[in-house]
Amino acid sequence: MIEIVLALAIGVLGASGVWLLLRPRTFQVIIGLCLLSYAVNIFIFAMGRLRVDAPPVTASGLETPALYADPTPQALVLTAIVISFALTALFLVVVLAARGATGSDHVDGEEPRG
Amino acid sequence: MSVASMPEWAATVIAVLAVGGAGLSLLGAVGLVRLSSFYDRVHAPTLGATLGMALILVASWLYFGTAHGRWLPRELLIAVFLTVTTPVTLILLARAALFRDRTEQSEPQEKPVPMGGDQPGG
Amino acid sequence: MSARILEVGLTTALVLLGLALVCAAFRIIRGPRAQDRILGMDTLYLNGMLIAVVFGIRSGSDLYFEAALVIGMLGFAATVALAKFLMRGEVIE
Amino acid sequence: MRAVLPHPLLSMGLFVASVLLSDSLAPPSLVLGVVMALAAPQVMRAMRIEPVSVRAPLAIITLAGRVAVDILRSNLAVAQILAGRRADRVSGFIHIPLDLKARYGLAVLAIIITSTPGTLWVEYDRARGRLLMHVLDLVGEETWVRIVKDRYERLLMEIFE
Amino acid sequence: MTDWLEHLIIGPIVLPLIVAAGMLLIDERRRIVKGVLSLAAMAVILVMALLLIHESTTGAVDGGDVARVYRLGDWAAPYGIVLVADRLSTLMVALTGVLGICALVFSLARWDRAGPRFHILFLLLVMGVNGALLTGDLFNLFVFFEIMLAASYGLVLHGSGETRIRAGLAYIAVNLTASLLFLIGVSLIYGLTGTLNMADLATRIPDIAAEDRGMVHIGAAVLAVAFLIKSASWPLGFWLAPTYSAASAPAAAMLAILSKVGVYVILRLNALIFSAEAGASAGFGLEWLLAAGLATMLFGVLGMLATRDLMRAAAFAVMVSSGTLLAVIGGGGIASLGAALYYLVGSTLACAALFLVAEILERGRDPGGDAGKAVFEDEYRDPFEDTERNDPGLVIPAAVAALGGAVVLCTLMIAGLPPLAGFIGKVAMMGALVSADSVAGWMIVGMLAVSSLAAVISLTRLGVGAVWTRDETAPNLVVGAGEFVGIAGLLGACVLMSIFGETVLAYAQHTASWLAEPSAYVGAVLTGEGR
Amino acid sequence: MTIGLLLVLLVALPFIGAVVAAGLPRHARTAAAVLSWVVAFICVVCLALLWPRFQDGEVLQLDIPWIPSLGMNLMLRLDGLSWLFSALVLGIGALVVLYARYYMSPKDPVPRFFSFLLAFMGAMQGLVLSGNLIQMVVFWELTSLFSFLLIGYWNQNPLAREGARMALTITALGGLALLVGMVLLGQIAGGYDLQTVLDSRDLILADPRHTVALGFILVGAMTKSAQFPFHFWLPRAMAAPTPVSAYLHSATLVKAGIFILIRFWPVFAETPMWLAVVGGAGMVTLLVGAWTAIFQHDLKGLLAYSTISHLGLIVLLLGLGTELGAIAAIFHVVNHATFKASLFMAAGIIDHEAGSRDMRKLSGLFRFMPVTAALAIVAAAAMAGVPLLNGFLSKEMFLAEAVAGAGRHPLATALPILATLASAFSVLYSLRFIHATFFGPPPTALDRTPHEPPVWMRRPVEILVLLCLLVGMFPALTVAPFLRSAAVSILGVDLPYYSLAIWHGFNLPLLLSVIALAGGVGLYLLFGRRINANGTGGPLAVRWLNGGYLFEKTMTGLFRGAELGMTMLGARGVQQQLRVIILVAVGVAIIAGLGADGLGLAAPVLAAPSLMDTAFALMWLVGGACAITAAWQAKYHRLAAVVLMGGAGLASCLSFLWLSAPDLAITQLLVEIVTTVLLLLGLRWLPKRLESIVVPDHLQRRSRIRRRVDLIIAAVTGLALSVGAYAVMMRPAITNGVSQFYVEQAYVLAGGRNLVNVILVDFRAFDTFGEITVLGIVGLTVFVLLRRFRPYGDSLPEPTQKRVQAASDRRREDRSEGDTLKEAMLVPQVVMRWMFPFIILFAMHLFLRGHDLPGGGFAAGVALSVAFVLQYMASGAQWVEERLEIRPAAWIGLGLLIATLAGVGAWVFGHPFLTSAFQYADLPLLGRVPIASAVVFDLGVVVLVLGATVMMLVALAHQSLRKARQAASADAPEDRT
Ligand code: NA
Ligand code: NA
Repeated sequence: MIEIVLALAIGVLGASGVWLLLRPRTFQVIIGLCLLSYAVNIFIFAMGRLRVDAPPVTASGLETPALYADPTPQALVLTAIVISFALTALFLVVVLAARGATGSDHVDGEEPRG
Repeated sequence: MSVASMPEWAATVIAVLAVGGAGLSLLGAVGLVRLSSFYDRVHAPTLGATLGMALILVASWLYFGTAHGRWLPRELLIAVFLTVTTPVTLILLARAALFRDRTEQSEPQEKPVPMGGDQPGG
Repeated sequence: MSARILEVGLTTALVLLGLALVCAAFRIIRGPRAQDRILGMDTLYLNGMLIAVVFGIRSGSDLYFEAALVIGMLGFAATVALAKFLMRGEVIE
Repeated sequence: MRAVLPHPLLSMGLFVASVLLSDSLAPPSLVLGVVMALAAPQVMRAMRIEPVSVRAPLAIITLAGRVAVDILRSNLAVAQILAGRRADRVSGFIHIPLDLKARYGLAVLAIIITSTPGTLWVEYDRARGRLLMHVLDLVGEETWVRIVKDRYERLLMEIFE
Repeated sequence: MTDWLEHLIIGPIVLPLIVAAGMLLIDERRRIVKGVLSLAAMAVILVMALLLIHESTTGAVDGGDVARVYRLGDWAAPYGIVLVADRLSTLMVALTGVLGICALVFSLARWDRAGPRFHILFLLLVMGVNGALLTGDLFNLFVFFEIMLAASYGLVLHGSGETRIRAGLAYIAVNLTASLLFLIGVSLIYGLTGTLNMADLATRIPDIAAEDRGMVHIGAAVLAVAFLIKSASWPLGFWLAPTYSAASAPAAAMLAILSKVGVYVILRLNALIFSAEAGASAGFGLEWLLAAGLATMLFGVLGMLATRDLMRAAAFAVMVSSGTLLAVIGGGGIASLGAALYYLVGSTLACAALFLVAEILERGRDPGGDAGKAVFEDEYRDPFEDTERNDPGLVIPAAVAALGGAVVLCTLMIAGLPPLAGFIGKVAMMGALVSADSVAGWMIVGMLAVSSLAAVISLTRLGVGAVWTRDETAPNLVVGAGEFVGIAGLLGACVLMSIFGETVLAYAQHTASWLAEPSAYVGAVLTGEGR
Repeated sequence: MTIGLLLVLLVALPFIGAVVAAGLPRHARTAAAVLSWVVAFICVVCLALLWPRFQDGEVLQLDIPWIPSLGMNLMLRLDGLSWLFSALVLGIGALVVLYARYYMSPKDPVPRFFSFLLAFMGAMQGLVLSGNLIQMVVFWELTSLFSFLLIGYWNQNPLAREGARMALTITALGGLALLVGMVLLGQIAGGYDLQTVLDSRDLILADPRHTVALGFILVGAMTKSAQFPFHFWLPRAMAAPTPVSAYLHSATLVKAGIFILIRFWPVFAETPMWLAVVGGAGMVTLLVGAWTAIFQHDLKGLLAYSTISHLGLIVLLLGLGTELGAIAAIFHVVNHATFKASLFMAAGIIDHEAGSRDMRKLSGLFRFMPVTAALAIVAAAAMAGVPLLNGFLSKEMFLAEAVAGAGRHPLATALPILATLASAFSVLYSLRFIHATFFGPPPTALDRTPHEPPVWMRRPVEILVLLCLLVGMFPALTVAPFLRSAAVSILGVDLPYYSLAIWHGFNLPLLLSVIALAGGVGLYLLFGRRINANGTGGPLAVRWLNGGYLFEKTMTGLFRGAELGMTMLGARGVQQQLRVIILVAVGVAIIAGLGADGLGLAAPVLAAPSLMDTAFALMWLVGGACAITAAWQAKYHRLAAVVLMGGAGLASCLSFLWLSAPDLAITQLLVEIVTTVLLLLGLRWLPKRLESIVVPDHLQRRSRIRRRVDLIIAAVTGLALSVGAYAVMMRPAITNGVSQFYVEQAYVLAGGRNLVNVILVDFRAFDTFGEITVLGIVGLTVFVLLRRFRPYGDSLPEPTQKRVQAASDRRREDRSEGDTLKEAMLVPQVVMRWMFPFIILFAMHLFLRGHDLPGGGFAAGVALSVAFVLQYMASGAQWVEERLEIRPAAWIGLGLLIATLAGVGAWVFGHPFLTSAFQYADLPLLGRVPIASAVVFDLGVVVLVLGATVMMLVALAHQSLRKARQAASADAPEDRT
């Protein structure tokens, strides 16, 4: 059941993100990228299958893999979170610089011509 | 010790505390929906941030104490920090709202907004 | 039996807190003004933190404590920034 | 002493917090607590934060008790309002003249008032020593002024001034 | 192999990082120190790359090819991340080294002052490229792609100015999207195979359950889209021309290799994962690569013809070269692939050189124009009171003639006219494709001819415009000695590639055969257990 | 001297000379000429030395390996044909060098001219001496290249630039065709060796692809030899200095295509395609060239079209497919080279000394330059085919072949008639050339008085004209052995009978010749005046046949078409590009999925949800609603969008918590806090977007459609993500993946219990290493960008809130500016400042416990940076920076160094980069404590993350301060609004 919910969540986040990504204003694109990266992070995470109450923190000693959630996707998501955070920040600053240089907050740096 | 060996009364107390805390929080959140003006709504979440939180944290402390014998009240950290930090947001927010209401006189307010001393309009 | 009592009680608490999230989200979405949204956000964080604590009790693990503490200790940074922005038009002066 | 322990209260708090965070009373955890209690306040020294000096330690306990009781009571009162039992309720702003000038005292007062359901610290005019408060249930301005001044302000002035 | 040679593989990654990190602690004003440091680092990287090439061609016991594997953290693949130096990756690292040194020397004349932290970003770009080339792990590849891209963002924006910022905005938006697709693709593949190591993946693909294969293919397809975006394939590469032509010249020259890294990855994964031994997945998506490659070539051709700006023409030349490679990977076969690898090296060098030359010509031509002009400014003055500072280089009387010669050489390389390497690569590709006598082969041959002709038409038109229409009254071209050396280095490399065509081509052909037999690679990566 | 060395010298010496000449100083005119002449002379000597070395049908070869694996070798091959062509190239080259010394102006950079000329000579030598198909293409293209440089030599002249470009474009087109043809031919024949190809005639003709190969080769040959319809570049190339015209465009370059045709004549001559295409093109070119030449007013233009015509004649001879035709073709190549080169030189002399080449301005020059006139008259007579001159001989052979071939050739009986007509035209324009220039009244339109040129400028013409006479009168004593040797190398030793005698008795060819001569003279008498007087374009047919015009149109069309193609195939702007990317990604995923046997998709099982699931669903009800609302509100309500995004983010965090990923929850929470602050910092500089902005109707309609399309795209993408994720989640977990190893071995081998952290700092530490590098780079880039940041005009003023509050502070006497802020921040400041040490403590714990419990370096670093930001928010940047030393760039560097050194440290112990060590240490007081070296690495992570995050936040925050400073300073930059 939670699989359905989470799949829908990924879909809704992804759709919202994509919609914003395709919008003309830079700020919309930033928010879109953030939402998309949420979607993707959960997507990566979901690739390890879902487990409740099985955090991959072991006792001290040899362990049975079946008892724990898959740690690898979690590690990947952590890296992805960091990178997308960094790039969101960079994108924001470029957006500001573009706005300062062109006066427009359109993604193309100029208002669309009629 | 584990959950299985936990006395039923303790389990009951923990459950009641948790449900009570959650209920209070919900009530606060409901207030957020139901109250009609912003200044009234600011008060609502405090329910969850004080007693609601306290009940749940006590439940947690009791649980880990009875079930795992871990009686050090780590939950105190959350309680203290939350108590100290929540007002910061609320104060700033109320201040900001007041300022906005004062400057935007045109927008009718349900309740009168006090002017800041002699400041005409803000 | 204890386990069952806990199970029912804590799950109920989680559902109640989930409903509280919904109420807070309503305020965020509905507004009408920015301060309402920020207030809703604050409430959302608070209830999220409580969910983390209750979920920790329910799973009998203290691995979730830090997450709750992060919200309790640092969550206000986001809402303070929002409130300050509202008040001054600038977060850092 | 000032160089090592510029903020003794803070150090104490840090030690306790550290032990709680470590969730253990084992020696490594205690040592870490001591180290952190000594090290972390250095940042306050660098920021030239004036230390808290408590004049009446016992008053703190009294204050804490009062606040706890008030918060409990207010919780129940506000819960009733939110449950829709008080249709005649009127909310509003009130001004409260404050004699308390100490920065930390004011901060604690603000936290108390805001943390108590039903009251909210909104604006403090330092020049006039006047606090603007929002109250969910405006039962009468005088009552609120008395509560704030008698129950909290006096104790706070004892502690911090 | 002696001990220090063991660690040689990671050298091209760690060395630039250490130098860059160290530079962060040095005062920004000490430019000479920084220039010398980064130049030395690049030189050492090139030497390392050459040693690695030597190792990968002679390392095996019987004297044949070998994939040298470096186990990071001493964890065996697939549990840890490994670096793999084989013929292909080391060749690319060496190419990066040559390109890097030349672009760096070029930048020392002037461009490194167009903004702060140039050398650091430059070295980190090199680190990212080398990492992406050497890694044997799919997710680690993502990470190095991001390093490479992050540094390239910085370098594209280096020099500021409206054009650059606008182009940079589009570039970043597109690449962020591509990165998200990358993640989706990688995680899908992980979710179905449980591994991230490319070699391990190669062993798992043949045995994958039938109902899982479709999902793996979806993952691979999404991943391919990400790489095709980076290699500027049509219709995913519209960002390339505005970005590359807006970037400062040394940055643009370095960017010339970035699109090739995308191609490299497609080639590598295709050779490993969808090799002939991949069972039901063998040759997955090749026809799409062919189509994308041909379309990219066509688009690049149109772009070259349509543009009136030499920088942009160079950018479209990069697209044509990407398209050529993709088409050959998709529809060429091993023999033409070898030739294509030779072509890759040559065309990358030539496009980079053209970027450098074009920038100088444009600079001298339009002293008043400020659309693409960099803001030269000292970081430690108040940015709001900056006045233009344009350090003069040497005024060389024969500069125009020399630059004209450089344009001619670039044209020869890019159009594939004799006697330079461009021609050799083209003849080699055509020969292989014609002898294969397939429809795909003939389509590629046709596009090759068309693209050559378009390059001649476009580059002579623009080159004539830039070099020959300069009259006596035009301002003297101010060209730094370093700029000449940088361009000469790139073109010199092209000439060397032509003179030693047999050697280089043999290396490339051998590399193609090596790629066609992935078992040696897989075997080298997957030996060893635990730590 | 060995033969090999001589062969090498023949090709290499001109190139060496070219390099030396290029290095000469700009004004070294004589030195360059002497150098060139010496080079040409030595080459001629070498060639002469080689003459007796090969007998009939023999071939001298030298193989220099270049790229043997491709069959691309330098194969120098000398036989009769190449000897003859080489002699032409070198001999005329030597004469042209001499001529050019006097022709070129001292103002020009003459050494460069000679350098190009020598390089061209080398390229021609390489071509004619080539024994390898690819080598032929190589030198072929080199001749194009140097011809381009020579035509464009006077590059200040737009006509020269255009002419050069056109020549290169056409010849490069031909070169490419030639390349494809040669590659295919080589593939068919089994090698690029010329001898192999010549030896495998039957094999080649048996392969059906030979027509394709031949077609491409013919295109190459015809472009270079200016055959219709590729002829038009040649007249345009006349913008070159005259020595170039004399050398390239009469004697050598244009003969390259003919050389190729002759070379492959033995292989292809009898194929129907050859007869049709070569013969047809030759015939058309012969007529069109001659017809057009008649109407030229420019001496060089006339000569150029005449050249085209004569090239057509030669091609036609080859296209007849008869052996005698081939011999006649070779003979006419030589003859044409001599008389046409001399005519060009004469035209150059006239231009040089009279200042014009326009026949309408020139007149009666005979009396001013009688010697030159006499030379030109003889050469023109040779061109017209007057007896006793060399042109007569080859034309007689041509007419004879035309008559003989009339039976077999596709053109049949039209052939002799057309040939005669063309010959008559030839007479006509030759006559016009002479009459209009040298006879009639003295010129009136010239700027100067014409006179004879310097003697040495005339010498080359004299030599060539002498050759015309000698060959014309004593063919057997002069040209016969060379012609025979060349013919033998094509046709083999059994040559058909041919006679070079002047007199063959009365026969049909002679009759035709007489008719042509008489007809030409008659036509000139009839129409000469009208031709001389006609306006610019000449008769309609001439203009209609103006390929140059068509070429320009084609080129313009090409550029326009390319632009159009770009707009059709390209995308305008970022939005379109992103739309395409998303569409392609989704499309490709769907196609890949459809192509598979099935995706193992299970239908969703809709059981009654448990209470727990309900709680989870409630969380996502919130998250989803927030996401959708954020998407909806982001345009006009940015603050709301930030808050809503936070809501969606919180739902993600709680999901991670719920689904056993506490580390993710912590990290995501921290990142979200920082992101919120970051976005708010940026919001200050973005323009307000108001719903009240009026958008024109048509834009609104367009945007409505776009929004609908995007909505569909977004929905499909979301659905695809959902289905993909669901499909994988419902599959059983992988049991043989890498994770199993991690779970089993993490504690034993790496000494950590928090698997995620162990993966991050040990198993896959290299990822983390890269990840922090990204963070560092971004921090630096942000810093770099913001140093240059210039806010747009409308975001320069202080925010409204600040201004109004400051104003109200000023109004009250008991308050000073800033009091409102101070009072509002009074309480928050206390809390935020005192939280600082506690957050440090918390970060320390996150860091230390990371290896065993949720936390780790990244979380610690971000937590620390939040602590710093809180101080900035509470007290302002100035306050903080007066008290704390904030040096984020250095922290980034330090963090990177620590992490790297932690990795490099392993080398000391002989382990690979990033190998961690793990041990328990018994410490006094503390007891048994686990020590993992990975902690050092993680410390680097903390420092770097702190540096990078603080860098981003602080650099952004500083913009407000900078702006304030700037507003205060007097020399603020111009307002940009
Ligand atoms: Na309150
Ligand atoms: Na540029």
